[in-house]
Amino acid sequence: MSLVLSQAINAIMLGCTYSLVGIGFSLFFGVMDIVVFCAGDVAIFAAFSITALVSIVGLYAALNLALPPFLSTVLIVIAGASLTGVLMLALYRLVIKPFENKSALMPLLSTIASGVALRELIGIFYPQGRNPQTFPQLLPGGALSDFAMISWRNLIIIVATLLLVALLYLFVNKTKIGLSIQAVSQNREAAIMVGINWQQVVLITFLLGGFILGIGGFLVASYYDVVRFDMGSMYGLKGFCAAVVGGLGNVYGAIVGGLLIAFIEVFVSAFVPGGTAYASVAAFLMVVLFILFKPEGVIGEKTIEKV
Amino acid sequence: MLKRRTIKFLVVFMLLALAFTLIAGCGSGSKGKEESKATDSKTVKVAFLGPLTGPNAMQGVGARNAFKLAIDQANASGKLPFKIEVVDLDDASNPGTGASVAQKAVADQDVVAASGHWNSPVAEATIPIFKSAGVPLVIWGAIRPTLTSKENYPYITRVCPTQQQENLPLANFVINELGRKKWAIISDTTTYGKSNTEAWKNEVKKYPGAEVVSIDEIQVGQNDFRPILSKIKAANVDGIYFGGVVMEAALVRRQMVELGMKDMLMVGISGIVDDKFIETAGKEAAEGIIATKPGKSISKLEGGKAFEEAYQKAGFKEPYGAYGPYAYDAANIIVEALKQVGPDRNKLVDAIAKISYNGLLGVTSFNEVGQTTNVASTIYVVEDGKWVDWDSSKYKSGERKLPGSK
Amino acid sequence: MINKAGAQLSRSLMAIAVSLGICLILYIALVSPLPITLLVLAIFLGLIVMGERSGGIEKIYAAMEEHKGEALVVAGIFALLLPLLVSGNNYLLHVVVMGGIYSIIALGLNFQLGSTGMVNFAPAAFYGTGAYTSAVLAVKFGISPWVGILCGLFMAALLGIVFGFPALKTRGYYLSLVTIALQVIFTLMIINTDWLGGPNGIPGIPGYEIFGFSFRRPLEILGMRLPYQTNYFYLVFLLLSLAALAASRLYNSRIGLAWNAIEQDEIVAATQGINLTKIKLLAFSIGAAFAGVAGALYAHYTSFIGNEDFDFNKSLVLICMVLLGGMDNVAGVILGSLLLTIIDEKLRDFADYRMLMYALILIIILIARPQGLLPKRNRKYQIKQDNNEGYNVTVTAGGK
Amino acid sequence: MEVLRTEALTINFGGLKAVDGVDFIIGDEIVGLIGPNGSGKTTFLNLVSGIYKPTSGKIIFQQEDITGAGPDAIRSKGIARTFQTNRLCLHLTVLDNMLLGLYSQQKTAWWQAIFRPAYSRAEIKAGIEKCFHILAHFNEELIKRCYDPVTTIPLIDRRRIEIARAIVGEPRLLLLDEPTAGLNAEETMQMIRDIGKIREDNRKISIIIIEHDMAVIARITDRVVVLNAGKKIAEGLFSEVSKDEQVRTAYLGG
Repeated sequence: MSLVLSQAINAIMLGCTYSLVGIGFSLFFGVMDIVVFCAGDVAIFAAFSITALVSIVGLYAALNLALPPFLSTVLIVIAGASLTGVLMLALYRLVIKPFENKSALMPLLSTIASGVALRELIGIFYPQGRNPQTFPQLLPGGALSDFAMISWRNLIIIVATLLLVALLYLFVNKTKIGLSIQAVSQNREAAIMVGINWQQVVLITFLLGGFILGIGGFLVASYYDVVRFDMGSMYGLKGFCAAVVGGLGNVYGAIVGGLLIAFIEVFVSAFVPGGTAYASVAAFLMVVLFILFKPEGVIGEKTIEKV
Repeated sequence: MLKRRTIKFLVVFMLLALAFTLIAGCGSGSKGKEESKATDSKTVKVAFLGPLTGPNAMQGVGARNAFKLAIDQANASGKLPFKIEVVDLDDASNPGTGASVAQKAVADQDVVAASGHWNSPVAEATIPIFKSAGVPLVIWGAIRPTLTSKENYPYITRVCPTQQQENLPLANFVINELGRKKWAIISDTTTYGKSNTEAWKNEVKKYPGAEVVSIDEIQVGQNDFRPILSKIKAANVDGIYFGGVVMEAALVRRQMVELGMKDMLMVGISGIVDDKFIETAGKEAAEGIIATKPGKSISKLEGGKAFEEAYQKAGFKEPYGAYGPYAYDAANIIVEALKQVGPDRNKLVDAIAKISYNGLLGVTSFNEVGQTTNVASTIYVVEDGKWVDWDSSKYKSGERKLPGSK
Repeated sequence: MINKAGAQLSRSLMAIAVSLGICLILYIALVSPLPITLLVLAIFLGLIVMGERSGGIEKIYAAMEEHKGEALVVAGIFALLLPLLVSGNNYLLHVVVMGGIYSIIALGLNFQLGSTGMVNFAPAAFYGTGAYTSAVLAVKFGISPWVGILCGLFMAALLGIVFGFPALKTRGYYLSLVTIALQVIFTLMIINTDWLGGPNGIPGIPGYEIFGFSFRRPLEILGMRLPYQTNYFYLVFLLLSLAALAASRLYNSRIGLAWNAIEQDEIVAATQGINLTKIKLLAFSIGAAFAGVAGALYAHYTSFIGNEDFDFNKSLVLICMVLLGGMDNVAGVILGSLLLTIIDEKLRDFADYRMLMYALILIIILIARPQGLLPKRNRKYQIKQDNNEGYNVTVTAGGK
Repeated sequence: MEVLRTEALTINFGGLKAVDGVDFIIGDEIVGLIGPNGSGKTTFLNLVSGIYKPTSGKIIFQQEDITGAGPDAIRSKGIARTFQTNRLCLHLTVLDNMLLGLYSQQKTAWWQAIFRPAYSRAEIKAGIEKCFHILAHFNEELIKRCYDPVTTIPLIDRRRIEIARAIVGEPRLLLLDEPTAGLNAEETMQMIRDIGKIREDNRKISIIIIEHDMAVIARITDRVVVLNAGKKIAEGLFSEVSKDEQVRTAYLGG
């Protein structure tokens, strides 16, 4: 029993990391109707920025002189995430905006290419960037209790994910800009007709999405203790799968999707003999089946195609 | 009717194109001639192939640096009648890419010898190319046993030991001397990992009472091993054998500690003997990890100190890694052969195959299939954040106890 | 009359000149160092753009369409002489052989991506299936590689039907994701299957042989000794020609039209009597069959295959080839594949920057010239209009 | 002679019955399908042409039960249609769009396309001639522009091409979904003439036409069927139906 429980905790942790990228995907898809495929790489970029801020610039140590460690961690994470927010804006301007109103394939390819470029830039310009980098321990590592091995760090990751989703919920449902985002994602033409500044909504979505991806990158790197320049591709792919399983465009579905994929992976590798090598196969197979037989996602509603 | 302008335009264009062809053709032609003239008196090229980008870049770049160091030293010594130039080519751990760069290397007539590869599949792909071009290839890091064989001799030689040669002493040590019998294997899905799994399973079988309880295969680049480790924890084994490379090994150890498995022994082979392992796993977590590495430890080798100092002095950013010394010796063997017979591919093939060279790792000579006969191995243990020779460690003397000791 | 004949002649000459020009550009791109290659390509692109601006390019296209035969003969002769032109440099020949192999796959991928608008991210899986089928048959069962080509073709076509199945139910991003997932699954399954050599790949694949002549031996003609790549070059060139012919005929048939109709509007296509299931699966399986042939060629050419040759990155590269050349344009797809293979090889000198430059080139192409080097052309049928009373349709061979 | 008959044809979208138990019959004639917006006219055409599968009921075409057949099979059996929103393949040429209409008539298989025997060459040749013949019927100008993509063609001609595409394959039954939508008065008149010509040329084509413009309906239909909220509420001559009380309330009172 305790084995199942501990595996479930592993799965929940993994699911949290997947769902944050999934949320990013869904946010962009909802507003822009495009898949920003470099989301995973953007998240990893944040992790590298934070690593650089801490271990090269020495910001953490400097902040620690004046502030409690918890606060300096928060500051650094916000700095890193803001950086990716800005990066996302730049990406929007450079590789997404030129393809507005064109074939959907083009922004897909251009974002895949920019993901590769981002990865390579890290690999080339970060000192020894092609080697895996140890991620600074900004979250306390000690065990909370011996039971089922919940560590402080894991707890923080889960709480942070929930908090982020709650904040996103409040932002989208309670603020004017958030409501505009919702309006645009439901019906762009109508939203523009009622006078919503579409361009502004898009910019804010990208800023926000980049910020969430940044925090996702931070959490995933903290969970793994390591960042690799090429981690973003697999991470992004799994995040995309999470978004699809949850229903593309549905921000909350992405969390369910992430957890589902994580559970499949963990349980296949833990309880199927020789299953470790097939964990990813099982996860992707599930995604394929989902798309084929329930493309609207776990909690989406089926829509009838209008002729 | 065509417009006059269009025709004129086309004619100009064709002339330009022709001119370009001529320039390009003559350019490469004359360049080729100059260089071949130069061969006699000045520059000889030696190719280095390895993963300089991609997931295994760490290994490849370290070995490249060590290789270059040896060549630079040879050039600086002034004992050669020509200068040696290193052509470093990236195989990106990809057989297709490897084959392509190997073609490129052998197409250049000035390249007289090559040393290459950390990945066995890449070596498999390039060996036929080097063989058919008659260029000797000294393998510095690929450890699949079948790479050196009767068919490939004398073109292909190898300075590093094979996987079988690596796993044998380790199994003997941990099972016989330490008495650990129940094993869980974690290894990656690369050739390296899979043949380690194979080799370790076979070694363990040889000892009565010893058994392998579980085998888990992971991907290189995977970061989360908690599901596997949770499972192994429940299975209550005497130790984990890790048949992969540095980064995954470090993460496995780190997550073992996180899951409360600090008191479980972990062993590995040369792929993890690297300071990066301790750095990433954390000094405390890494304590008491055992690994074997062929050859004697650098510090015990005669030229070890000098090598390390020279490497430091040359100002390479990256550590030389587990296979740096082999690449270093591979380079020196090629230099030695060049000294003996001069820059001629055919003569070099035989010279290298028959060489007996006393270098950093000791005396290297090749057996009838081109495999090095220099296979001394050393057991290492991590002690206070350093890889220490078992024989001189506090564990051997009994001052400290290994994880899981009763 | 004389004037008309003169115009005819000058158009024919122009077609020959342009064909020769493109061959020369490819040749220069192949033999020169990277800066010159890039310069030549920039000039080439500049010429096309200039031609499009001034409208002159339409005349060239028209001439090429009218005098396709002459243009192809010139290109064919050039290709036959290529091994001599590169004076037996085996590396350059290797690059061309790989370019030819990729061209065949890209032509197949074009059926899905270009003609039918189904984004398939798994062409490398089809390529791999062909390679593995042929290799396993040759290595484990000693079956002749010639038979292996057919088996590779068949197996790949079969996998094409399997991978094409999702295309019946989904479109757009969902289809992209399914094919990405299938591609990843394909790679993982190869790694996990020991019988297929797992991560070790399959070494020692025999080469082709014809009447006792091994393709792995240097070719000796007219007293010249050409490297063994020459044999493969001619083989690949022959198969590429056949593939291009088949692709162009399919494009100009009702099948090609049906593919285009599906790309534009599936419901309209269906109401015109097009069986979506059949025609979509056809695009996948014929495309996969092309890739399967290319895979078999590759396996017996390099003598080693491993999972890395057939992964997602390779699929991306193949998609880029189709995009760069111009979707749904046979000549464009081949040109794109050759150019990208050449550039890819040239960038090897900049090992660390290679992928970065590659990504940047792709983004720049997407932004600056999304239609590819040679944009898609409308189908043309040769129709003679005698007078106002009747339309006499003579030969019905399509344009391009 | 009966060409198409539906028996209690019904389709549910969730809880909504878009077409509800419609019995419909058409012989050698032009039948107008009228009714207020949302009354299920287009859905009815979608059912007949196979785009939607009926929830219950039967569709019988020339004594053959075609209920549940796919749109491609139905087209091959001889029912062609146009769309309300003028759906042509915009990036294909005029001629390609026309040839698409012949798709179900042509037999060249994929392997024949590759080897291209004389038979397939002749087929393409005959196909193009036929397309030109039909196009000439509507607008000679279109033949000269046959290699222009449809995007460059004015709307009235696009409507013509769509109808031409539908009849080039010699269907037994033609379904026209608001052929005059978006046309001005003069163009509407031209369109009416064009549709009239189809029947004059070939009495073997039956037509179901959806139309909002009652003038059009009055001029070209032999008979009308009125739908409201998915149900058939009246049928007969337009002059009679237009006096029907139920029809009036449906149109005016909603």
